[in-house]
Amino acid sequence: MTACPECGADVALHDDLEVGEIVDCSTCGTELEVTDVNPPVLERAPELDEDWGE
Amino acid sequence: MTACPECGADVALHDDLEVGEIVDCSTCGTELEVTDVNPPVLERAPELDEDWGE
Amino acid sequence: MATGATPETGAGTADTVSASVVGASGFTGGELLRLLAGHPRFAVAQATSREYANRTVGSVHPNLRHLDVRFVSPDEIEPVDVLFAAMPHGASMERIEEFRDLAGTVVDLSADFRLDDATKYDEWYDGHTAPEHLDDAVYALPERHRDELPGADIVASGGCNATATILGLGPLADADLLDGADVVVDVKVGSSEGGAGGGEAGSHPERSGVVRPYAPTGHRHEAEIEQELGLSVSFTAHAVDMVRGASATAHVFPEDLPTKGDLWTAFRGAYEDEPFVRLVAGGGGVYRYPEPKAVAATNHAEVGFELDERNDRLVVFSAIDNMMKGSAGQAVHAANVALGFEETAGLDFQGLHPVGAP
Amino acid sequence: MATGATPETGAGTADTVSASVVGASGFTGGELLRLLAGHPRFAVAQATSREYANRTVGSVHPNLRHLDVRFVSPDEIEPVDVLFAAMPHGASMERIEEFRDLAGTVVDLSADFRLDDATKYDEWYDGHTAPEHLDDAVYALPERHRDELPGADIVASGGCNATATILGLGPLADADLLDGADVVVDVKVGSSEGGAGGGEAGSHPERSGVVRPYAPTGHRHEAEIEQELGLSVSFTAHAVDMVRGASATAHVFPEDLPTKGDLWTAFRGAYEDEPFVRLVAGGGGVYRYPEPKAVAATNHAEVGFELDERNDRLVVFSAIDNMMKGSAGQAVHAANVALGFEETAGLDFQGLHPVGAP
Amino acid sequence: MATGATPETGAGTADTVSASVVGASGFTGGELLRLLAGHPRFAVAQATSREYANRTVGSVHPNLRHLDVRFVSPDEIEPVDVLFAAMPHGASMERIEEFRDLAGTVVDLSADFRLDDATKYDEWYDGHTAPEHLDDAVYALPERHRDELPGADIVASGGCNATATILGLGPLADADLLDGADVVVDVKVGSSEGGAGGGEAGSHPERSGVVRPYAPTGHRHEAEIEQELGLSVSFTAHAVDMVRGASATAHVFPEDLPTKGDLWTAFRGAYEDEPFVRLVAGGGGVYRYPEPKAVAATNHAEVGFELDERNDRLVVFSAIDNMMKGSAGQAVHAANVALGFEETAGLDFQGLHPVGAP
Amino acid sequence: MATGATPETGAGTADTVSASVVGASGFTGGELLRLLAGHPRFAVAQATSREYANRTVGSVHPNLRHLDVRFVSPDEIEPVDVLFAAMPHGASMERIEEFRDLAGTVVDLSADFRLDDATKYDEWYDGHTAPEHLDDAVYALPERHRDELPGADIVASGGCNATATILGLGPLADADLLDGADVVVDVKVGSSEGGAGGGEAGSHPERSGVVRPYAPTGHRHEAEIEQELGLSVSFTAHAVDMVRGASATAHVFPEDLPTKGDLWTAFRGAYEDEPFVRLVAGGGGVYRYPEPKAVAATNHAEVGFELDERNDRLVVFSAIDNMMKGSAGQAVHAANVALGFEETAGLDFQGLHPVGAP
Ligand SMILES: NC(=O)c1ccc[n+]([C@@H]2O[C@H](COP(=O)([O-])OP(=O)(O)OC[C@H]3O[C@@H](n4cnc5c(N)ncnc54)[C@H](OP(=O)(O)O)[C@@H]3O)[C@@H](O)[C@H]2O)c1
Ligand SMILES: NC(=O)c1ccc[n+]([C@@H]2O[C@H](COP(=O)([O-])OP(=O)(O)OC[C@H]3O[C@@H](n4cnc5c(N)ncnc54)[C@H](OP(=O)(O)O)[C@@H]3O)[C@@H](O)[C@H]2O)c1
Ligand SMILES: NC(=O)c1ccc[n+]([C@@H]2O[C@H](COP(=O)([O-])OP(=O)(O)OC[C@H]3O[C@@H](n4cnc5c(N)ncnc54)[C@H](OP(=O)(O)O)[C@@H]3O)[C@@H](O)[C@H]2O)c1
Ligand SMILES: NC(=O)c1ccc[n+]([C@@H]2O[C@H](COP(=O)([O-])OP(=O)(O)OC[C@H]3O[C@@H](n4cnc5c(N)ncnc54)[C@H](OP(=O)(O)O)[C@@H]3O)[C@@H](O)[C@H]2O)c1
Ligand SMILES: [Zn+2]
Ligand SMILES: [Zn+2]
Repeated sequence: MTACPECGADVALHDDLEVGEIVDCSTCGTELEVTDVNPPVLERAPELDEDWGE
Repeated sequence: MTACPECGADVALHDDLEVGEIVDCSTCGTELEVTDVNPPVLERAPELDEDWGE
Repeated sequence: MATGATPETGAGTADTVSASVVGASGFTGGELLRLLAGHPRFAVAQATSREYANRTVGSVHPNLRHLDVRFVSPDEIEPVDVLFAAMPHGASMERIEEFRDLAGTVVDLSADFRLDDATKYDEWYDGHTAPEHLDDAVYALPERHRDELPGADIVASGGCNATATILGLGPLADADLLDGADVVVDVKVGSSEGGAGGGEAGSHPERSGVVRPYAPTGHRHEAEIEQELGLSVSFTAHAVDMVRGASATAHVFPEDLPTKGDLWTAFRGAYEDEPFVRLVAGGGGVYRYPEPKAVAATNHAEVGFELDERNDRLVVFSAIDNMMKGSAGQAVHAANVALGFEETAGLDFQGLHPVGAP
Repeated sequence: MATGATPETGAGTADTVSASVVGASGFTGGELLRLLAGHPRFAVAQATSREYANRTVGSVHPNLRHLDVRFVSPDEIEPVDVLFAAMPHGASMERIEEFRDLAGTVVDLSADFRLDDATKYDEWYDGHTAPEHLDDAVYALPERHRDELPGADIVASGGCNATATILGLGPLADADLLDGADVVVDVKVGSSEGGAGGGEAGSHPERSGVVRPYAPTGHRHEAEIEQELGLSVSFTAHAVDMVRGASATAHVFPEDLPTKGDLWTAFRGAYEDEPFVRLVAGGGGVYRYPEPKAVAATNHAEVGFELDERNDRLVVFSAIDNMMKGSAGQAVHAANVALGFEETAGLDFQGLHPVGAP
Repeated sequence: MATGATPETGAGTADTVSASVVGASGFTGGELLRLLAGHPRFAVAQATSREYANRTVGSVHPNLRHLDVRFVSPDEIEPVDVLFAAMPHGASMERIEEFRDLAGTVVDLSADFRLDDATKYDEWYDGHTAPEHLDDAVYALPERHRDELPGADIVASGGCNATATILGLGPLADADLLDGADVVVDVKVGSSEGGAGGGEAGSHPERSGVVRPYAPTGHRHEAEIEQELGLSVSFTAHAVDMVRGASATAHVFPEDLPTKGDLWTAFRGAYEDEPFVRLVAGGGGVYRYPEPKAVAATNHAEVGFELDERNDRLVVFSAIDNMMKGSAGQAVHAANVALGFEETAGLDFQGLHPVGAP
Repeated sequence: MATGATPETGAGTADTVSASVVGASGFTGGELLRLLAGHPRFAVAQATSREYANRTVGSVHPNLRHLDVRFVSPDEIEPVDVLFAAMPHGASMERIEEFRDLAGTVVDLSADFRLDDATKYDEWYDGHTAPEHLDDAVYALPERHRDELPGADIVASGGCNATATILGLGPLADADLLDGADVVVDVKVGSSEGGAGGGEAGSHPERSGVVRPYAPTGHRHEAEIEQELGLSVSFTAHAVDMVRGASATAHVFPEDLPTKGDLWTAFRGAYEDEPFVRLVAGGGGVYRYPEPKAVAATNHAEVGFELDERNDRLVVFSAIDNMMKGSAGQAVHAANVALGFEETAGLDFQGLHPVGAP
């Protein structure tokens, strides 16, 4: 369990986590990048496509 | 001017035609492949994507 | 007999003829107003509505806000060169005598003068109250009646589903490729076919998103089709979620299956020089066969076909905008021919891309 | 006073209570029938319609063809545990005396019992004919009135646009983040908000494809919102091309702009344990903010927000299905709470993906 | 052979069996997840996606935001009671050996196991790479294969257009009313039939408002239909503007036209006791014949018909939700039968009214 | 500097000037081709596409099937009188040097030359690679820059959302009614705004039926609006289910609320003589305020307003077709002014009624 840097909710993480993997927070949906694994550190993933519907 | 193998209409072709180029017949819309250039020969281009909306 | 001016000498300038629209608050009436107002040879004289008399036409048709025309009651209609009638069927036959007195040319968009024989009205409609005028009427579709239109007294604009069907099958009928054929016509149409108003079934919540069989059998347009093609067809119509547009898919089982070459010969022969018919059969890209949105807002019909050798079947597709080629556009096109104007006058809009569900 | 059974002892089995729907041929009435028929604790007793009396409910609501229930006239309504009223506003207040005699609990979907003070009806509606009952009514939204609902005599289900707005702004109001704030609420709604029937403006050709301002100012839901949030908002509603759904975008200019952390604290605190509210704020993929089609056919509300530091603005989005969370679903949810049932009973449908414009 | 648990002993409680979905980020895969998660007898074990591995299923399917399930790579799939495969055709046959080792029951939604003979795959598809498994597969449609499903190793869920057609014509074929008949099937389908993703032709601007012939002839579903009905049909499909839904209109020219009585006997005999088929043929109100929006979001099929004596024709209409009866719903229904569960378990949603274009 | 011909002496006849379109396979490029081909003073010289080189323009734009023009690669572009560029932003600035050598007038539809200062591109975009050309560009909107356009070297056509907003608020800004006002602009747009192509979010199943916040804050058009009006606005855009159209609702809180009279004075003063702006504010019938479908396919903008005295608010509505007034139509209108043509030349289509979601 690691706190989501966006909304503060706990993010359940699977075991064989790897640096660079993308998960999403199940509370706020933010895409999070795993930047460290032991202990796990999550950061907001860079916005892939800002104007996604434009 | 070369006849369209699908509908028989004349297809206007540009000057620097190359073998393998794709043009479309302006009468029936069929996609035509240039298989020879002197004189120009046109054949139906292979169907790219049969079920295009399925 | 008609007191209206003869063609070419109208209410406008020396070059224009005057035109009035009865039923101008309706859908096809509004479209007629739009086309006539933008037409180089017509000048709009009067537009009738019982419900909206004295209001501007723009109060009903927001695209006509720039026109300085107010509805008048149908009782106030005055002599005019050309009178376009766009009322529900049954209403024109009641007033045809009067209309012919008022105008040299009557263009009627209802079914009232499409069939050439009163007995057909007994069979398909509720009979006819002015059968003596049927002989003076010409079925409008210029692709089939171009030669009879000049000088016609009554121009009877075709039904929209019938128009789509006739344009699709006409060249095959003419080439005798349909002799003895079984023909199914499966049509999909937009909600403007029902005209303005509309009850519960036509309300947005009930009518949105439908594929609704609305005329499973016995559609009256079968009568027109049979008259025009000499061929009886099995017709079924479905309402789909668009406002403008009619699409007809004819499934044909001919006695002998023609070749693709025969078909191209028939269709190119029929339509090569037609200003308002485009052949679309196969090809690449997104738009490979006729579809209504490719002709929306235009007077064009798209016609195409495909051979199904496995089933000895020929499939013919056709698509029109029911407000244009299927009614008001056809009427203006036929009037152009009847009056000796340039055929495409006032009908040059080429359609839109992209376009949603117009 | 009420002759209806007390909660938990109904017409059905020992475990069910009986429920009747007045105005069952309408849109929210039909939705109520669907929800009640699928509910583990309710048994449908009667469904009224003046127009369709004696017909099966399936003749109007095709999704209820399996139900063996026929409409009765509203005059034939009998004692019942819970009476749901789904009539146009003004009609329930006329009959509230009778309804309360018939049933222990009256759940009203109109605006007739939402406001707590008769003077508000004078200001926003055409007055009130039974103001003495206003005190017995609880505004339904369980997210805000869960504690007052058990045992309530009259449950007044909220307006759909008001519900969307209140759910979006409530947590901020409660956290005092809106004190002195200017608030604009710009709403987009589907055509089912207008109810069954509908005139020309609601016909498919006129209503399709619109972005139509239909309540530019002075929308009556402002009254409910102000009552529930203690905050006046500037409200504007637009009709858009969908049947179900209401989407509210609140543009808030607070005296001090909160941080994202403050906002998450407020919203998570308010909704973390709510069964029918989901927070959707940013993230990846196609669905990043609340939108109606993500909650269509469910009793869920989606709520989300974004900070606009450049403009000292906070934008709050909320989306509901007006037929569910915005009316019938909210009513059943509140009835569940009022009667001590499982809160989510009968409301477990989770929605669809993909889905078009439901 | 399969290492998966036998039915009735699953990952969940004693009463549930475990189920995994391969291809769960797709449209039918998402619908399967929704149905399985709400099913009293299934517990979702795993859901695969190559593209979205590690993300929550809610990040792709917004209606599943409440599920605490993350996608795994298809390589990580583990033994399970029932494995649902929802991949493009061709992919399941490649992995069928492995799937059968993993699970006691494989339910496949692609075309890979629908046809009973490898030569049909040569004729209609690109051949078959695991023909030895074809004999172990049962075509899913319970209305026609209820008796063969219990204990089936592979359940091959039918094609959506084929399903609509087979349900419409099956009772007539069984009653020998189609012997020697010419049959045209004209289908209208929504955009979800194309699956998630989709190129330019499937983009909103190009796909909106269409009536687009997309499979004029030679549609692969003809093979399934012929296999199931013993009857060859002439099939044409059109894309129309909805997301969910398939509507089939069969135009039948029988050797001898049956009476209405014969038809009702055939259809009522076939469907009277079927939980998921409703007969809708005529009647009053807005919904008189089958249409997709009346069954949207449900596992129901509507079937109806009309006689066209003038043309010696019989018209049969059928409508389904392609995501439900046409794929995921049919698969779950068949799995219910195969595993001995209540047939309607997990499939009780009754649909919506009003509803737009879902 | 430019080798292209001077205005009035083009490739066509003595009366026409030649025009080429770079990016002609895109949505605005196709619309430009349509307008130029129907324009009395332009003759289309070349149309570029990298992807579709050698195909007819009709293979991409089905409404242009009658045009005998094939795409050429952008590398083959030749000297021309007027070059219209319709590429994604960033691409025009890369090639502006070359374009100005090729043509006397460059009309650019991207954002690349709309802002007058390179630092704004640093702030809102990814900087600018040819800032030295910014001074030679005129913002196209003729309603605001009619006097600067004649002879302009670069005409920078406005953003569609910005155009709707500027037309709505411009007259108020000019009348000093917005000094110190807080302004929210809530926009609803169709899918053609995203251009041709489009990924998963733009696919028909995902994009249909949406009310989707796609630019909750920080929309780049804020920069243009601020530059043109001298006023910063809080902007939020929503995608809705239409293909063409943009609707802006501005909620304005002025320091002093103007009267209706003030507003009419401002708006009538600004737009009375404008050929392409219509005031629609109240009135009767179905169309009482601006809405996109009333202007679909036209170069018109509708502008209207309402006072909300209860909230000291002014609501301004504006609606355009983003393909026309919002891009290609504005570009042609501005080119007409720049070249001294009749302002309305080629832009006379009056729109449709009824019309769905075009
Ligand atoms: N819609 C189509 O696609 C289509 C296609 C082909 C042919 N048509 C035919 O064209 C005709 C008009 O169709 P529509 O769709 O335009 O119908 P509509 O929208 O219902 O319009 C009918 C018009 O006729 C007027 N009207 C009705 N009864 C009248 C009467 N007794 N005397 C005078 N005016 C009367 C109505 O106006 P007031 O009540 O205000 O007077 C209204 O303006 C019909 O015959 C229809 O079959 C329609
Ligand atoms: N639609 C929404 O999204 C929504 C949301 C929130 C709240 N509401 C409120 O819910 C109520 C119902 O709305 P709706 O959309 O369901 O309306 P609707 O579709 O018009 O239905 C109204 C129903 O009331 C019946 N009715 C009308 N007048 C009556 C009377 N005097 N006595 C008895 N029955 C009468 C009608 O049936 P018969 O004529 O056959 O008797 C019909 O069944 C309204 O107060 C509305 O404001 C609606
Ligand atoms: N849509 C319908 O109406 C319908 C109806 C009846 C039957 N069907 C059939 O059902 C099947 C699925 O259709 P759909 O509409 O759901 O398609 P879809 O939306 O395209 O989904 C296909 C799924 O398969 C996965 N996938 C693709 N290739 C794969 C591979 N080689 N290995 C593992 N996973 C793979 C994709 O996910 P990743 O790429 O993320 O792994 C995706 O989740 C098709 O065979 C279709 O013919 C569909
Ligand atoms: N859509 C609107 O409503 C709207 C409104 C106002 C302004 N605009 C602006 O107008 C411009 C075009 O928009 P659109 O909607 O028409 O976009 P679009 O449909 O994506 O079209 C872009 C066109 O540019 C071509 N292209 C792309 N990159 C190119 C390059 N590097 N060199 C040469 N050609 C290139 C593409 O064709 P090939 O790939 O075939 O070469 C295509 O024809 C954009 O800047 C947009 O912001 C659009
Ligand atoms: Zn989070
Ligand atoms: Zn050809």
